[in-house]
Amino acid sequence: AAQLARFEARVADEERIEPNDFMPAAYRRTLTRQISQHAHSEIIGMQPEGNWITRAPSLRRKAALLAKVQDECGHGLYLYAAAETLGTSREELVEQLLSGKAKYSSIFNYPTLTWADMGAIGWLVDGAAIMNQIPLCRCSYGPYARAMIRVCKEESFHQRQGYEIMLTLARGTAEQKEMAQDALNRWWWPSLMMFGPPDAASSHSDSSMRWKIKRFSNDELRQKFVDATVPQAHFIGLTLPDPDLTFDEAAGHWRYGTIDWEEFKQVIAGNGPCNRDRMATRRKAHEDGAWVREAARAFAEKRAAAKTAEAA
Amino acid sequence: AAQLARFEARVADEERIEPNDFMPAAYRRTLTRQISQHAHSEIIGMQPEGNWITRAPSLRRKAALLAKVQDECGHGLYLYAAAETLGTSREELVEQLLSGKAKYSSIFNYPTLTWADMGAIGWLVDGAAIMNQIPLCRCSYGPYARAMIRVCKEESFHQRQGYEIMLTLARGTAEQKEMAQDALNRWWWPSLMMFGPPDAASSHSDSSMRWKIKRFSNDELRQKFVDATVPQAHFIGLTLPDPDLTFDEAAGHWRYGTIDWEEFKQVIAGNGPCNRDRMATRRKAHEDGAWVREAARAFAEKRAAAKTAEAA
Amino acid sequence: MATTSITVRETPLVCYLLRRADDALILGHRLSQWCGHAPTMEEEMALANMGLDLLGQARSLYTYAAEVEGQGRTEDDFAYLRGERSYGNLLLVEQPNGDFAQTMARQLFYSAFIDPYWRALMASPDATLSAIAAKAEKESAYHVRHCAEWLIRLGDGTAESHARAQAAVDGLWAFTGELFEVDEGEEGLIADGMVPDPGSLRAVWTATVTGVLAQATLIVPQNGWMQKGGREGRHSEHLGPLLTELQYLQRTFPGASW
Amino acid sequence: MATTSITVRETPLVCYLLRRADDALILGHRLSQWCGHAPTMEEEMALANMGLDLLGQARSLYTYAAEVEGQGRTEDDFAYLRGERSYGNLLLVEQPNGDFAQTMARQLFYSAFIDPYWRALMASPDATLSAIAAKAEKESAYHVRHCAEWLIRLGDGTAESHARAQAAVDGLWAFTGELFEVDEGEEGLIADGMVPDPGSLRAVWTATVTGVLAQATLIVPQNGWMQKGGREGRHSEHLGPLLTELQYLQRTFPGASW
Repeated sequence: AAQLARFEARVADEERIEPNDFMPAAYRRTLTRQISQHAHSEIIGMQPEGNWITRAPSLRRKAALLAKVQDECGHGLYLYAAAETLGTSREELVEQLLSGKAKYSSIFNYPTLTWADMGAIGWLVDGAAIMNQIPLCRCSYGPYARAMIRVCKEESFHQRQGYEIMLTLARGTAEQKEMAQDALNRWWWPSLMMFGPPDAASSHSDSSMRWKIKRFSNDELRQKFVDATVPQAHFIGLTLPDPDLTFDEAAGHWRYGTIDWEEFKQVIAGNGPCNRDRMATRRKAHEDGAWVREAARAFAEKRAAAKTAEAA
Repeated sequence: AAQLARFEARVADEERIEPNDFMPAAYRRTLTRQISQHAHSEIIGMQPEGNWITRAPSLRRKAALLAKVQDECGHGLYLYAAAETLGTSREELVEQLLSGKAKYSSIFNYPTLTWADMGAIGWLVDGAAIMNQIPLCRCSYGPYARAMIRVCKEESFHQRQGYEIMLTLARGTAEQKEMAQDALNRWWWPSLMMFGPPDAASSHSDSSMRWKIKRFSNDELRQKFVDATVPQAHFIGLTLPDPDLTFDEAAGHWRYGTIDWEEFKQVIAGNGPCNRDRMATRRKAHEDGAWVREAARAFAEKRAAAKTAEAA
Repeated sequence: MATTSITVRETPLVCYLLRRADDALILGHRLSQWCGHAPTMEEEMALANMGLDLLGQARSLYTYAAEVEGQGRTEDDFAYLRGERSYGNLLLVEQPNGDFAQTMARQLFYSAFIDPYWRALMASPDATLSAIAAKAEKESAYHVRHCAEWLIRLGDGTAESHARAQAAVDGLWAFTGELFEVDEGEEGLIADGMVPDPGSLRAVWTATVTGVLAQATLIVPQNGWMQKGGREGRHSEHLGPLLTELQYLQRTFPGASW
Repeated sequence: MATTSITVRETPLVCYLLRRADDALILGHRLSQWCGHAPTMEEEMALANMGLDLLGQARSLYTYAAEVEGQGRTEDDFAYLRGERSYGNLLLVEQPNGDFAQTMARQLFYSAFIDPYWRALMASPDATLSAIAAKAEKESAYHVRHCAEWLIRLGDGTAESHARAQAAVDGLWAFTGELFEVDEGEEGLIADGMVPDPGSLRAVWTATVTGVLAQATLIVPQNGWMQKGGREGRHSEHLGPLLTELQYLQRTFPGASW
């Protein structure tokens, strides 16, 4: 009880909790779930963009896209490492993903249909991710906070890159502009859903707030995102697919229309356009690689045994 | 001995030998080898053209190409059936192909690099095949002769279709014409090799001639092919890739340059550009289909057992 | 020149024809991908046959669409010069071939719908449509039979084939709802008596499919969630690469004749 | 407009640059196809790294080729607007990824050649070439190490990995002879001291490769027959589909900026 009180006090004082410090079981559980979900999202998130690497329209874009997807894998690596400091191994976490027990961000269950989707994902999806993640750079759990600082830096580079793709298309031929508008139309609402259910319906938030894992409510973050993004769209001459969107002069906020939470629920439930394909692809990669991982293990054991024999 | 004499007499009289008739073991062996090689060639020959079905440049060409490749499979089926009448099962023959024991026409070890190759294969490869096969329509072995009649009819349709593709390209844009010329350059010499080694170096021919399996020598057939094809090339404005090609007015023949028999030998020996790929593709299709064939067998047995039980 | 694509002059009938044509083309293309890879030589022939039937149907429908559109287009313009977002085929038909069980299940689901559909379309007052339907119906009747026989064999074959067949049915089930969807334009054509209402064929489809699955000892999936989007050009990630291959030559040599 | 392709103004140096660039682009593209499918996350990173190195090398070489050609072309014109018969890459680099062993063997065979080659090219009197080589050499040295380590692990790992590694080595061996081939144009450049003679690197290559294979407990293939044709644009059937995917957008929207 004294430990718990000290923990709560440290968190309240904005001190960082480190792996060997005492922490309540629920804190550990919440963080493990959140960090690993985040890691899974990075790994599954490689697929929609990976879909366009071989078809990228210029060498510069191809290299940038490959580098970006590689960064996502890197984020997955840091995040699994951060989650491991809480006592669950990467293997176990990956197993939870593959078995369907663990979730990943539902945005990655939408397909990438045109090149413009590479722009829209960078701009909107990475943009929304950053909104969510910037406060996490001050998360009470040290390893997560530090991973987030690095991730955010890279994500914001990706976000600018994505916006620049959209800008190029919007200023390109009529067909390119149409492609950009179409991508915005398809990705806008799912991006807003990335912040999670409306505050009224959200669970977990109370203790996450107290523990300084979360610092803003879903709706607060969503509003920040909308306020930041709408002018960017207007700047490049694109229209948001929301007839109810209006600027609230008094509050200084863009007010958006009703989000289709039924769609969100269905995607979470596994009925998004790509849920099946994403999991199938991930599982296949894992299974196809099994013999390689096994070979590496066998080789390492052989060498270790040889070393021991030599030493004896 | 009396049987043998009667057999030889029947063959000399241009009578057809049928499956239940007496035939010398060597005759059976030679025919089984030749017919099954021919069947294997049809099956492997599906691959080079199959390579362009999904990329055919118009719906009409796509349908015609798919139908053509399907015809080749059909030829394979007739020919395996003809070979089976000599006492070797299709399974066994296919096994000989997959194990590498049996050969197939080495022309199919060249790659199809552009759409024009669909024209060149139809025109030259099917053209050469027809030259080889027309005399086989009078082969002493009945089932083979009858299969050949049907095959030749379809092949000659394919040959005209191929020539028409070349004609269209040759009369098309500069790039299309270049594509046609390039295909002719690559397929011309391998087509001449399809008739087999020069007579001086050819084996098997003596008894095959006497038994009316073969009626013309390799060089005779090759000359017929050259004489028929050169004017066709000239007609559509293409050049044969043979600086030594000249018309021998006295003999009425087109005299061609020296064939690179070393290349032929290497392709036969497994060193052609595509030997490995062709066999790997064939084997993979066979292995991938194993569970389907097994299911069909299991199902048939179940149903047969059910029928027997019902009858009892 | 900024594009090699065409812009279609859309009317309800043109859109309708293109969608049905796209279904046939994409499914025919998928079947043609089997060429050289089928499990038996007999099946090699059968898959090519079905593919050729579908290509033929696509060509008739595109040709008629060109006539109705009246812009001097050809079948190839529609097939080769529209991008992924303009293709209106069902999500079902663009799904990858997968293993043989998946190809057979996909084909059965489609054919069990389109066969009675063509039969109903034969009554159209539009003579061209009616003629196309009459020809297609003979073909699709064979497709239903052929795929049903295989699905029964696979379902009631070995343990492996049963598992594969069930996985195929489960995986494709969510794409069957779209068979019965119509948009406003097509509703108009239905109201005018030009074309049948797909919704009216649901019972027949269900009877055919559940009958086959029962004989195949396979379970009818219970998950009722259905995917859609194909008709509006919101496809899966499987269509883009298919069109890339299909269209490459026409895109590379714009305006050439082949 | 009859084509979206370009016609290159060929000189020995332009041809030389394009071939080396094509090698890097095609191999880089192959590596990029692994993205999302690698056997471990660490290897996911490594494969992407190597792919990016190669793409970068390709871009430098194409850019220099454009400068030398002097027709106002860009790197993308060369990559996206030449057909299969104009691509001069080695057959080795266009071979499919296959399993991980095949990718590693292909990469080792290439890197064990190109690493000493870049080193030798650093001595070129052409400052641009020399600078490109200096940068590339650092990268290829890592590729050799990385692939060697993996091939040793796989060869000396489990029975399955050993068999796969040996099959990979056997299957790709026939494509290694082309590494040392040169044509007349390149012979001229060699004679002028502009570029190194690939033939002079055969001993180094053999030493590297046989050393790795020995540590990997793998057998050096004895079949001496070597495939060639890539440098003259006579490719395997694997390159066409790769380019189809690579070039689709540029072919579909000629002249657009991305």
